Amino acid sequence: MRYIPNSPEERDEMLAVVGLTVAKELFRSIPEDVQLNRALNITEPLAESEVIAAMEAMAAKNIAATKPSFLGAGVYSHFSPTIVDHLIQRSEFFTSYTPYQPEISQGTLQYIFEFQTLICQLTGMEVANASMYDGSTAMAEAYLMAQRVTRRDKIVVTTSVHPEYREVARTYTQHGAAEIVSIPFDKKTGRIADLSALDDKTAALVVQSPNFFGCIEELSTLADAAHDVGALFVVVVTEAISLGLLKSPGACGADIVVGEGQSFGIPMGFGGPHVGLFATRDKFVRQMPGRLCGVAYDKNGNRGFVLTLSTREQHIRREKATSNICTNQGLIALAATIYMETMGKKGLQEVAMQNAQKAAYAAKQIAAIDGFEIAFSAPKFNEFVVSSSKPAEAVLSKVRIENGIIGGLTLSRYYPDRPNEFLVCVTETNTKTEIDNLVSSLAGK
Amino acid sequence: MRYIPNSPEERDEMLAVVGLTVAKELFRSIPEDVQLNRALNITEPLAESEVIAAMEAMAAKNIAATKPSFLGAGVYSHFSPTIVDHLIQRSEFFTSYTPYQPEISQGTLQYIFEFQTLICQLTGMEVANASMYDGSTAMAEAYLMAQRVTRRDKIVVTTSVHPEYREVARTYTQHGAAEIVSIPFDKKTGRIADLSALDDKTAALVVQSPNFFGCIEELSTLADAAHDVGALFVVVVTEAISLGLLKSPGACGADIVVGEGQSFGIPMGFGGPHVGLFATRDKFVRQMPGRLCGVAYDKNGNRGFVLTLSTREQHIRREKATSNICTNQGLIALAATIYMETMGKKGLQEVAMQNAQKAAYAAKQIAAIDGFEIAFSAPKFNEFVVSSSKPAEAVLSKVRIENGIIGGLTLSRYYPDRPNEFLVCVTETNTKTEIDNLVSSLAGK
Amino acid sequence: MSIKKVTQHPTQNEALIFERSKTGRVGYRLPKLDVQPTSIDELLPAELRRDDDLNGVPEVSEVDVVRHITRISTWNYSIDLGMYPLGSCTMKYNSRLNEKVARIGGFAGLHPLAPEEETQGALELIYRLQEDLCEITGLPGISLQPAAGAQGEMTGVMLIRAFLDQRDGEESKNRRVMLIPDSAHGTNPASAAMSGFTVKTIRSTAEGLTDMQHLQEVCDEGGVAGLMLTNPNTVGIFETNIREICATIHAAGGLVYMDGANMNALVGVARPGDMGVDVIHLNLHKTFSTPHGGGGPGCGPCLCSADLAQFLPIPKVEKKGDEYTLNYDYPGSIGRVKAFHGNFGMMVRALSYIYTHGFDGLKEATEAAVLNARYVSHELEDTYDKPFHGDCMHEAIFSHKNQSKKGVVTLDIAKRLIDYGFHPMTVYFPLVVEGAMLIEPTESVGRSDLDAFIEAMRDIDREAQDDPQLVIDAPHSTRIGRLDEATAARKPVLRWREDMEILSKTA
Amino acid sequence: MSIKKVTQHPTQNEALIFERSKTGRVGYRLPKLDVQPTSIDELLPAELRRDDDLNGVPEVSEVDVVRHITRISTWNYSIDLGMYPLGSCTMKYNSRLNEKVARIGGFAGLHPLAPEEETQGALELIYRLQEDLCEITGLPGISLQPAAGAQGEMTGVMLIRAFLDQRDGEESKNRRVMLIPDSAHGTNPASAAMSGFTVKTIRSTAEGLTDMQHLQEVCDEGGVAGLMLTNPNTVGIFETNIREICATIHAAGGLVYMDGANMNALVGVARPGDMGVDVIHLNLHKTFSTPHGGGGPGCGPCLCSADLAQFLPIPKVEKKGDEYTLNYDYPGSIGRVKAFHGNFGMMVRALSYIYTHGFDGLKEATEAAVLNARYVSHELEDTYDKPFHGDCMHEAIFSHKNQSKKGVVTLDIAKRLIDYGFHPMTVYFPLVVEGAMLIEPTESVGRSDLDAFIEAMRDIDREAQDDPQLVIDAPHSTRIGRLDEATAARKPVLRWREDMEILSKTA
Ligand SMILES: Cc1ncc(COP(=O)(O)O)c(C=O)c1O
Ligand SMILES: Cc1ncc(COP(=O)(O)O)c(C=O)c1O
Repeated sequence: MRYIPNSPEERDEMLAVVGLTVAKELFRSIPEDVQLNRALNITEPLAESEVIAAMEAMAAKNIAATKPSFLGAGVYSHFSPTIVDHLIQRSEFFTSYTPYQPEISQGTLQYIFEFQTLICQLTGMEVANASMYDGSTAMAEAYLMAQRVTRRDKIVVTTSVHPEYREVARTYTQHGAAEIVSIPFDKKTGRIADLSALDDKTAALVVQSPNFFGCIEELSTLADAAHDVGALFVVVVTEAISLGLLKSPGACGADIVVGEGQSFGIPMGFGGPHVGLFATRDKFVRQMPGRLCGVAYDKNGNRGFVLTLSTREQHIRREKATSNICTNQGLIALAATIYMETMGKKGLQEVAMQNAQKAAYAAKQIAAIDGFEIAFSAPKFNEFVVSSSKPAEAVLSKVRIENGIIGGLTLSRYYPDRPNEFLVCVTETNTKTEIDNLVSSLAGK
Repeated sequence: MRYIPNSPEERDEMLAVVGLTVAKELFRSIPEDVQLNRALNITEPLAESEVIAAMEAMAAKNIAATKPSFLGAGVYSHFSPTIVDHLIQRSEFFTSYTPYQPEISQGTLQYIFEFQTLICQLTGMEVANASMYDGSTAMAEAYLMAQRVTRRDKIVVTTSVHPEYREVARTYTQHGAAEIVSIPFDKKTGRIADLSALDDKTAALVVQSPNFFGCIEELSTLADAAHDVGALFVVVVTEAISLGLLKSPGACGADIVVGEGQSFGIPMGFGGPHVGLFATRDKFVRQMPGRLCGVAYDKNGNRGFVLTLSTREQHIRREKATSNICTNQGLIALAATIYMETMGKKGLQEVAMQNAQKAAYAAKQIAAIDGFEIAFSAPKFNEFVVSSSKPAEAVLSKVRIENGIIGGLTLSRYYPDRPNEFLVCVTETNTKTEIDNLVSSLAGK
Repeated sequence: MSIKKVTQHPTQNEALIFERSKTGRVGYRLPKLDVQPTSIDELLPAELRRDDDLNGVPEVSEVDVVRHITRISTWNYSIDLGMYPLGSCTMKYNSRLNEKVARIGGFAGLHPLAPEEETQGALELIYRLQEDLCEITGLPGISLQPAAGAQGEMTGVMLIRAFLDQRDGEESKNRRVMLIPDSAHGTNPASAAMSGFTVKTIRSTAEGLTDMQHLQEVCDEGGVAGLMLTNPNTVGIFETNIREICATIHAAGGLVYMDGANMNALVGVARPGDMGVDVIHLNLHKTFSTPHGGGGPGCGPCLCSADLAQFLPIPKVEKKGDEYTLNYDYPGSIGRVKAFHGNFGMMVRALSYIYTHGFDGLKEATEAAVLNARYVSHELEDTYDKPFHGDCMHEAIFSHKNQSKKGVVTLDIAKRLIDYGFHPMTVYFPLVVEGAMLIEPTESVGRSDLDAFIEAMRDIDREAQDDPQLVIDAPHSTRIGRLDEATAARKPVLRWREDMEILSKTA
Repeated sequence: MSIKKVTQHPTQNEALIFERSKTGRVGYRLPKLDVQPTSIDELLPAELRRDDDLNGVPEVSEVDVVRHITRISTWNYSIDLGMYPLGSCTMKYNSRLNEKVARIGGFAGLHPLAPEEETQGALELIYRLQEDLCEITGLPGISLQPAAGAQGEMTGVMLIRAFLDQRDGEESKNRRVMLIPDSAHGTNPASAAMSGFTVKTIRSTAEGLTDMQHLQEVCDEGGVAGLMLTNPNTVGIFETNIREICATIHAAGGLVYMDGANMNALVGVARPGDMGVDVIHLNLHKTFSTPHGGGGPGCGPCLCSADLAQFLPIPKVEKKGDEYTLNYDYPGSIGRVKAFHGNFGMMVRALSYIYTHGFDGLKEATEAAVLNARYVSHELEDTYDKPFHGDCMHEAIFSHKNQSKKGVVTLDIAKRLIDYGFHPMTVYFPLVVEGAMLIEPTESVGRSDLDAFIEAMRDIDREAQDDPQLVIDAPHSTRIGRLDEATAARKPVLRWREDMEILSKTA
């Protein structure tokens, strides 16, 4: 086996040193009757070229990856500068462990610290952690944290929050005390309409903005409503690029901001690995889940970084920990960090603006086609819902099969009561030509 | 410009420090009338994604790169382990200069030393340099070195040496004293037939093995013949993988071995960058061209490496140098080193054997087709010439256009008197299916 | 030789990116906007727009970023630099081939919500990996959704809960006790708690095994939902009584969860499914070599018996004829644990690992991993205190008992190893051994490196005896010394601010 | 803090791969042979086969190779780690984008002898680069075949020879003198010699410029085939009299070759073609940012006036209608200088560089490069002796005169810079300045790094005055000290042998 740096002879010598003769004897503490006494029924070992060929053959069946696409809904196609993937492939980063030995992990620790800072800056919050698995689990953890902070158990969440996020949060909370109350969105504006569910039992009001339909919520108003009943205001962001243009959740009064960082230069990769974002206020820091990196000094006064406040975590607190998370999404946080640093202030602003502009252009063009209109009136960022006079499934199939374009996501996948609608996402990677082609395909031209 | 780590403001400040106000003043030593007072007529700056798109569009027009191919003739399709390209992309290697400061270049120096050793081991020679531009220029330099060593000027070279190599050597020697005498190959065996051109004016006998037609020369006999007249015996190797199976030129009595190292894990890359190999006997080392790396010790007795014997080189010896070469093919030598080390003794043997076996199989199958035969009788490695009853150009065009296979190289490209022949190369990357498809295409099935 | 130190070495003093930022530097270029622009106010009312100009976000060039990240990278140790013997972490070679295939455009550029018929390759890959992992563990049910080991645990514990709820109905609420050995990893109790269980701790014996008598006693107390057992356990010893353990729990009406973090000792040699285990999680980022990435990402598949399979997270990836599909139709499912399909990129790497090894290679790796640990255990037993005398599997455990008399404790030994060019072992875990040093060489270390490690450990012992302060003050060769973690936690500084101290307190 | 040194640090002591080799380790796996095998003797008679079992070739695993190469990589300095101010070498940022596009399958996997109609993209790329380089230099003829600067020089000088031979017929043999300034790079005379010319040296003036009077005198001696001039010259100063110089040579019947190694000072600002130059080479691995790769590969395009174009190497890449073709039909050509099409991969990178910059970016880069050098020149002039007082272009030159009184020479200053985290400047070149230090920051360094460099240089001067031995003994921070190059050359050991001393003389 070419990955094992010992020859058969070396292994025999080592066996002799430990007083054995054959490898099987290494396992004598395993009762014979639970030892496997046959070969596993898996493929024969393949040569490197054969593995590549097998993988390429499978990849080639993913024809969606080759088509112009207007899919968003929590996973976005953005351009990632080449240096991102090159730098995360430095083995100093990708072949190292969680930085538990700070003296030889300052590279990792420093980027985590930068990541935490950047997430604070973009979300407008005071403290952010070193990453969660993804946006959905980050939201689930926000529910749990809100319960801990407020000692209340009612979570009010709008149905315009990403449906898969809500499913995950339901799974996480099903055995706890949480009571989840879903509140609807306004059919006209696409925004939250009715906050009557908020009361003095409410631990958190949870909204997504831009929401699943691409509509931007009036966060400041919602924050006030939550705070009025003593609840935390939790804002979910699935499209992190929007932070370059939209008023930050922190500036609007959010207490916890959770989200998905995939937009920051991470490949869509069939849904993962991505990176969950989690930010909050300083005063809640000891209730946060996940790892935190902080400044520390050595005895000569040199600045360095360490993982800190770990008394919140499972390896110290065990069943009383703020979360069970251990392995997180470190390397993806690095990729996101490099993305944010490379784009910088100007780049994050410009890319956000381009997304908004292109989506606005696309929406205008689509709205001008007979039989199509834009579903909600609230301002949008880079996604919007299109209502069609025909079933969305049929419309999108036609566009896909006849024109080779993935035109968006049928809302009925998650909202069976909305069969004629689909969600369109337009990013800086969609050229005008692609948009125009989508428009003419929808128009049946 | 995103590659320039100074903002316009910083540049203005720096200008002020040096007493200037605008950048144009930096160039006041350039007479106004030779300054360019217009924009260059080149493309507008492109975004990263646009550059990639433009390059991919051009690359896509290289449809030959997507087809099964039996082209060889000095450039070979071999599988390169993934670690080769990953490791050479460590910026410690690819963004460093020639190791003139050994204390901070030991990484580069050590791999050069390993490269030199590996080339010696494979060629059977005593000393090898740190690389030449490619096989063709290495051969040209061998002519010049043979003249220096023997103080004779006649170079006897067979026409079965790669025609482009011979063209390059002609260019290099055209203004010197060299007299180049071409000797023919035997039409039956494909090997050198007639050595009557050798005489006491001969500086070198130059042969390629396997030669351009894939035939393996009887090197030991040729070495004796060269040595009998006091000439050097120069062996050219264009298919370095053959060294894993064939008796080494050194063991056969070569005085200089030159060759191309592309087969050692280097992409074909439309012909370059590849890596020229140059090896010889210890006694000739001071007449060698190119850089040499050797062992040196610091004052504590620690072993290190330095560039050495540089009094041969242009930066010391100027017009009396053994060559004008300065920049060589360092990073490609690293890639070849990693390839050789990864394959190791066993791998170099096995891959050579697979090439020979697959070529033998293909040759047998093709010989069995009506109207085709194998042209020369000498033993072969992974290339052979096929004689067809029809013009090779037409045969190969048909196979290419109708069956999508690049079946080989028409010999008439270099040997206009051989219109019905083509050169077929089979490597470990050609599957049996590909070979069988070629055979049935040739058979017109 | 004493070193004439220079303080301004740029690579050793690379600042935070925020400290490098200069107004007006740029590191990006986007294509020009190619559509007719909408006026900004029409696009978005002013009150919804940011008005802080992204204050504080750095402005740097591409070159700045490359140098910044490259420089700080040199402050890290990594598997590619040498032995990384973190016990319980399985820091094995992360193959470059796996990295390459994970980046193939058809995988990396695929949207998870694209139509099933256009993502058949990705679903096929998931399916194939599922099949192989089921065969390897001997358990027929599987979900690849969990993002890491801890999430796999939570999923598995929830399966147990769902099974009990279905089996026992209302009665189930009387079974809320999850048994966990004192040696368990912290994620075990934390995951159990997230699934609504209370934890009871099972003692270990002097041999480092589950105390069967204590187990029986606790089972007799009733209410047992299950046991979470790591096997080989966290001291690196195989639980020889595994069948009896499972039988005891089953007899008590509970189920057995196996923490599969240590599967690198078993793959190809023994299967949890054959031992009586009901649920297990794997860490693809350990046993199946997907890179740890400085903390993640991972992938923590959850596997289970046929009885529990109906409760697995949805959607499940299944094969219908020649088609691969997402099946949401499992009404008993515990639900989704992660959006989309889990950490797919890790699955590509793991399957590439399995393809590269085949059965022979997997078994060879297991043997080599166990042999390496056994060798270390044997070679250091005269120097370091070995708390347990049973055969160690893939990791060797020692304590600082022989050195602590001189005031040298585990942490010091760990730090001194750094000077010798090694990453320290796992320290102070598991908690059952005082001053534990848990050494897992994995199969990716050759004898010569192992010997160098052993020699270093022996040298450190000698130093501890002769010159303890040298060890206590270690490391001596790093850019930065031991950091004051207590103060860091007391006055946490968790983000950069403009008024922060730069580089050193005194600077 | 004094460091407690440990001698066995694996990364610092990584041996030669041959010393790591162990019989039986393997690092590869090939697919199984899928054809019916031929018996070995039928395949190849025994006397043609190797019989040494590749003795000495290492046997190692993939992991061994990865660790080996990664460890030794850490002993290198690189552009990504910081300023690399090698004068004349233009160590600018090597963009990752360029690396990526050069690896696109349609380029990397393309055979150079594939049919023209199936390699149109590669030919188009070459053609586009040719067009852009012609526009940048103002010279209409071009060949991208030369593999590096020196080969571009040889090509250019041969063009001159071919032109003269054609123009003067038999008389040409009386023109065999190539004039080369004393400040020229060594490749210039070496290339001239390879083309059958004898070299006469032209003196420089005290201002660092070509001595016009001497030039005229030598021209008057007759037989002048041409002049090889670097501009800006190797002391970093633009030859203000360039038009007069060209006129003088032309009047003498010769041609002017410009060594374009220093084009980074001119791109977008001035064009050699507009100055009267007849031939030039470029170093794509300098001006156009293709990586130096620890010594190569490069690409050294040769450009020339319309009169000389007919002599360029064949084949030429041309456009006929919409097709790109290889034209061999230049009977006057000097011939091929390299097999196939030159270092194509470097051409892809260079075109990507040009596309990324556009005219504005190219000009900005030139300005930034010159400004950086001018800034260094200005900031260090009080500390270091500046031999010439004209405006420097892209590189600044100093000598050790102010330090050598204390016994500290250029080499010492260079070595001490290493301790400060910088790569040294070019030393002892050009030869016309005693103890020359040639500093070329390039545009890829920001002001903060430049200031750190300047501060380091000033510190070193202070050290030279106060504690010269400290500088003379430098570097103090590297794995290995100054190496004994004299002994290395006297008793050269140029390859590993089994009986070699391992790692240190005393080991
Ligand atoms: C024994 C054991 N169980 C569980 C885990 C948790 O796995 P993860 O970090 O992937 O969440 C670990 C990881 O360190 C472990 O060692
Ligand atoms: C002025 C000058 N001319 C020519 C050359 C030779 O170029 P190359 O190394 O590419 O052969 C160099 C390179 O160092 C140089 O600096």
